[in-house]
Amino acid sequence: MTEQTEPTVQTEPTVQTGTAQPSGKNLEISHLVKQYANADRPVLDDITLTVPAGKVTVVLGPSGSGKSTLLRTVAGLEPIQGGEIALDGEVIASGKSGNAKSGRQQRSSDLRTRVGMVFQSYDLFPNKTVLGNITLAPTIVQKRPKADAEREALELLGRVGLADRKDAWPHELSGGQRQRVAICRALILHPEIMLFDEVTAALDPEMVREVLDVIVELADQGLTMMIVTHEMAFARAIADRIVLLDGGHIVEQSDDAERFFTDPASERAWQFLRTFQFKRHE
Amino acid sequence: MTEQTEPTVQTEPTVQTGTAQPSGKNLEISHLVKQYANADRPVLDDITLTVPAGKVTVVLGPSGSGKSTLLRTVAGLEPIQGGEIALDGEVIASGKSGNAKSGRQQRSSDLRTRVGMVFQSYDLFPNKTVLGNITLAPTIVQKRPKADAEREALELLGRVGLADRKDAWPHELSGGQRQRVAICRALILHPEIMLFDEVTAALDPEMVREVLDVIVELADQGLTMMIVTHEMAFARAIADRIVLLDGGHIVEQSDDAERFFTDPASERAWQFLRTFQFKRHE
Amino acid sequence: MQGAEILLQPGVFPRLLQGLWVTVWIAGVSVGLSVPVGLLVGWLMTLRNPLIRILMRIYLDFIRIMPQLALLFIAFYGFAQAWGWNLDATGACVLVFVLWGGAELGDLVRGALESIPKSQYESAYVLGLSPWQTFSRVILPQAVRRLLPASVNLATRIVKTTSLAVLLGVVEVIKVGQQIIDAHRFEFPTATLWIYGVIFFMYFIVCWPLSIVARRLEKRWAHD
Amino acid sequence: ACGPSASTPSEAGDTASASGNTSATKARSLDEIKKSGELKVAVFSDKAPFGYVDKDGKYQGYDVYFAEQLAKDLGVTPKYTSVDPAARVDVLTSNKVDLVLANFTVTDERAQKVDFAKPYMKVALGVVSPDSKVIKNVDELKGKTLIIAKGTTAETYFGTNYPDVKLQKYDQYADAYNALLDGRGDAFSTDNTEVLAWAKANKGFTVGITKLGDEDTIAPAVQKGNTELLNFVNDEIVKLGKDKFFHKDYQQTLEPVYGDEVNPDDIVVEGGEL
Amino acid sequence: MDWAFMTHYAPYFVNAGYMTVFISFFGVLLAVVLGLLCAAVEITRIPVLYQIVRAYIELSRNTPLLVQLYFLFFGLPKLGVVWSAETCAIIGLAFLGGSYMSEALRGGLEAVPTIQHESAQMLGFSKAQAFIHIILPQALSTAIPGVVANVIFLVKESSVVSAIALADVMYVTKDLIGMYYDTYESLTLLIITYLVILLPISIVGTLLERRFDYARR
Ligand SMILES: Nc1ncnc2c1ncn2[C@@H]1O[C@H](COP(=O)(O)OP(=O)(O)OP(=O)(O)O)[C@@H](O)[C@H]1O
Ligand SMILES: Nc1ncnc2c1ncn2[C@@H]1O[C@H](COP(=O)(O)OP(=O)(O)OP(=O)(O)O)[C@@H](O)[C@H]1O
Ligand SMILES: [Mg+2]
Ligand SMILES: [Mg+2]
Repeated sequence: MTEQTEPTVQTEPTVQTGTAQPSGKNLEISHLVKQYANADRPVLDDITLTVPAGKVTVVLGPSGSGKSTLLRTVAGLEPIQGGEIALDGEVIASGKSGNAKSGRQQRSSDLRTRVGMVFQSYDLFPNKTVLGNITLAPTIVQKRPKADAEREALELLGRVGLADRKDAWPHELSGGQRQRVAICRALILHPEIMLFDEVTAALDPEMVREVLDVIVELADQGLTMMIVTHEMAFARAIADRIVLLDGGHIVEQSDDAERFFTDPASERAWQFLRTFQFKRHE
Repeated sequence: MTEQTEPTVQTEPTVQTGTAQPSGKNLEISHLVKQYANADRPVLDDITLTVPAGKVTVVLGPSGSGKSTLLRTVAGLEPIQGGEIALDGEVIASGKSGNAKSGRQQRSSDLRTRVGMVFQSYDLFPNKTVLGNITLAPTIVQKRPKADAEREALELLGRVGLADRKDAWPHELSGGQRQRVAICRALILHPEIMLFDEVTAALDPEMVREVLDVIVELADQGLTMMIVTHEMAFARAIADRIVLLDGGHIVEQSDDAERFFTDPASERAWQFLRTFQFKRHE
Repeated sequence: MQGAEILLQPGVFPRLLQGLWVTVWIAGVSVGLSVPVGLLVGWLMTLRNPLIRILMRIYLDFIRIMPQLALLFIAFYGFAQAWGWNLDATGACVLVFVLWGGAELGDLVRGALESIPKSQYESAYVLGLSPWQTFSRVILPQAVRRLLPASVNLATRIVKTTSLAVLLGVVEVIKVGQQIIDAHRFEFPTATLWIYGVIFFMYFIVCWPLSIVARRLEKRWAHD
Repeated sequence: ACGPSASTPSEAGDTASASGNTSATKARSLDEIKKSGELKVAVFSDKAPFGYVDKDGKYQGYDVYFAEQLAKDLGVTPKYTSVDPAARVDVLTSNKVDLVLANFTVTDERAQKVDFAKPYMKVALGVVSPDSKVIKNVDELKGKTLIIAKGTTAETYFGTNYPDVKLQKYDQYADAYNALLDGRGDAFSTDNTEVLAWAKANKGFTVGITKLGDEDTIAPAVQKGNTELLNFVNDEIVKLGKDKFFHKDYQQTLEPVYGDEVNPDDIVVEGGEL
Repeated sequence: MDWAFMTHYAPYFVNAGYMTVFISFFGVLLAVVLGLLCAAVEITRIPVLYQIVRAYIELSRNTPLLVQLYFLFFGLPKLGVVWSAETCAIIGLAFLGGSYMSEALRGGLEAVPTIQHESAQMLGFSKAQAFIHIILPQALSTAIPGVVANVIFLVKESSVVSAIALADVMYVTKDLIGMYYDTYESLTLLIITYLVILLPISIVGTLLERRFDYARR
């Protein structure tokens, strides 16, 4: 317990993911409108946003502001009712009003693997070992040879410090280990962009650290990422771009994280940041 | 959702709890040894610690270091195997080796009400309304008249901003609201010392805020408190005294919280604090 | 449909209802007696005493693994002889259903008691409640909520299982039906269809409301 | 007292209170029966015209007629318990009733377990089958399915003498008849009186074999060793025989069904003398 | 205890045990198939079918098997439908078991968190691939305890088929009691036979539960 404070970051990336070279494949969200069925107003209203390639975009905002929903529309888990989302110029989702009731979007399998996502709750497949979890999609969806997939899986596991746990079952892992495996499982498909939705919200502080260190490393390699987090210190350290959502609108965007945290442009941002500060005897 | 960032702190305390005046009733823990049955070594080993009256003592430490156990021995939930715990000079627990297997300590009802505790898990009684939860102990343990207990319960609820939820059922409340009710439930017994064990660990950030604000207010009123938390910003703001536990030992104690966070005396404390800091491109 | 008139014959329906009353009576008495037995058994099952544990385990497992009909036979034919109990068929049914209901309910009680989080006991302790206050004000009310839906379902099962009483010769609704079929076998050769059909729905009418109540309770109390 | 009025469950109350009483298996003495004001009799409830429940829910039939007389002479009211054929021995051994009057054929096995009084009826087995395929000879039954009711003489008789007849056994006579009606077996065998009566009422069925096996007698039975009651019943049978009671019984209960096809003397036994 | 009697009649119980197992096996098999279909309809909520399935489940759960059997065996022939006793018994068990199995299987399928579906989708799985490799294994693991309990329940319930003249264990017992009045011995053989049939099922069930309990940890 006490020895794990040493970060697991390896400064020399040994494995090249598909996106190790900033590839210019950025994500463009324009005039996105998202309304849940049976809701009387949109949760996301006219969101326009560029997620630059090779950069880390952190999405902040109070609970219920629509952060998760935004990531889910990008991932294709939610149909949108207006605007469009384009990945590297190719439109991957476009709004049709009236499809609010329909379930997930009909994206091709191929397209879906181009966007990776890790969720807050542990979502490893409990019926597969760590290695099984990581190699399932490449072998079944991408039809890669099993040996090939396993080799890469082991390399990825090594990078997140879990090479020795390859045969463990998910229930034998700590929360932090599970989330690191989930990251490997997404990375093996060489996504062009990775989405992280509060991946450490359910973790103990020390585990938070081990997961965030992995994300920091990915950032350093230039993987395009969109991150929702409540860890302000982490957000401040990793963000290339900050987006503050509130009530389904973008309140503030900034390319200078340091500036945002110390001297935000909007009153709302200032208010939001104050939530994380305490003063006694006020 | 968006308007709740305004802290609910009321600077003018309207209700006097039994401890509103620093009462000089401090808690002395000396040479405390705690070993769980079937464990091969103690989880708390020779802990000596003073929790000064009217002050806030924050206990920090990595997971498994024994923080919860320490609070539980003070609350009488765990028998101790060595040393003693004294409240205002009166010994409330003393170590007997060989009682590791027995359950809770044999404390009188009266003594138990002198120590209040709030846990991490929401532990309201689901079969009682908010008001029922708060008035249960005063009416059946302290035999106070029901009307009297209800009046005070309403005052306390008002202070934590929940007067209008008095008839709600626990399952209808958010996590933050539940924890605030749990605090009221403990306060109505006028405890001489309050123990908080990671009361916000299971909450969303904004709810964290609303609960911690209540605790800050209690601190300002001079309630003696012992707090375990992972919220460093909060710990830094509220602590009069900081205790760092590791592996069942006290590693560092400090009466200067600001100093502890910026320039801790021990290497271990430095290491521990680093867990909460991030740096990119290291 | 030809033959349905049998149901309108004087006496037929009232007699079936009378038979149904016997069914419901057996079930009612069994359920009623199962409650105290179940509470006792449930409490015994939470005890740590190894001997009691083993005894309860054997009791529960035996009752669970033996078909109810076999238990009825054992009670009706076996007990009477072995220990000279003057157990008539109805008594045998009640005995078996109470032993069975008590075991199942006991297990539910145990489960309910054990499913209450430790933190509930601890909060009560810290608030100064005595062990008895803790049990009666905090633990029991919660246990009952967790218990009730499954108990109502158990009651439904007991009502359904009362149908086996006919195989011991108890004159309950099925037996009455058979008597009616027999008495009318010349005038209404298709009586079996109608009488058994009616009995089928009589059971349904008795059990269905119970199922609905169970489901309602389950939904209402799902959150805690 | 709180029990339902339909029938036996009212006894459940007694059972609950008596269940700890281990001496209860011992049969009741004549005095006890008189004192209780009730004679407990096991009869069939679905074997018209011997023991059945009529449209009004009252017990009727040849056996019941006799039971009424016995109770009357004892100065008590009869209380009937419906039995399945297979349960007739057990209701006595476990003292659930005082007397069995349920078309109980005297056999050696049974005589070891219960005490039979003098006979009041005699029967042989009969076999009824559909008109389309009448079984006239036992040998025709080889490899065929014969329906019987459990615990009857037919069961033991075919079980021991004709093992290659496939027996299909039902708990209740009503079930057995229905099975025959629905063509689930090739024939049904039980006491010849019974099948004769049934075939008469059900068109399309004939009793192809009217007499099979030894002629058996039917008698009341009491618990083993209950000589007091046994003697009373025997005395009654002799006494009633003098008034040709069982012929009256026959006229009341059986004749309406059998008509004049059957000679009452083929069935009725008076005074316990064959 | 009359040992000669027991050894002499033990073979009868062996045969009767086969009958019980035979009826139960096919009854359970059909019940699982029926249960799967119903669970599928319930989850997808296909309009008319859904109402039919709900009605069936209510009917099946709230009526005793014995009455169902009487109706099938004695009632239906009056409508010209004559099924053999075996057929009635198997259909009866399936009719009864279908609703219980459906509830267990539906519970299993519904217990798989949405996030598992979503993760599968994000990883590019098609619906069918996700169902086979990810959803079904987890659903089964949650459903197994319920399914095993239902299997035992159905085998036990099968004891009432003796009422429609099927020579199962209960039937033979009643037979022997009725014919030879050796009640103890018959009852002892009855208990042994059911233990021999049901204990292994119960043990295999526990083993299966252990083997597949990953989803519940
Ligand atoms: N499936 C859904 N159907 C209907 N409304 C939904 C659904 N999911 C979310 N919402 C609503 O949409 C709004 C935005 O939710 P979302 O989960 O995107 O917020 P968030 O910013 O991620 O909050 P948090 O920080 O609590 O995760 C909320 O008001 C929520 O109640
Ligand atoms: N009831 C128990 N029986 C045996 N060991 C226990 C028990 N409760 C806790 N422990 C052990 O005692 C040690 C200290 O536990 P404790 O809960 O006090 O740690 P903590 O500092 O509160 O950790 P966390 O930050 O995770 O809450 C741990 O190693 C734990 O595994
Ligand atoms: Mg979210
Ligand atoms: Mg703790």
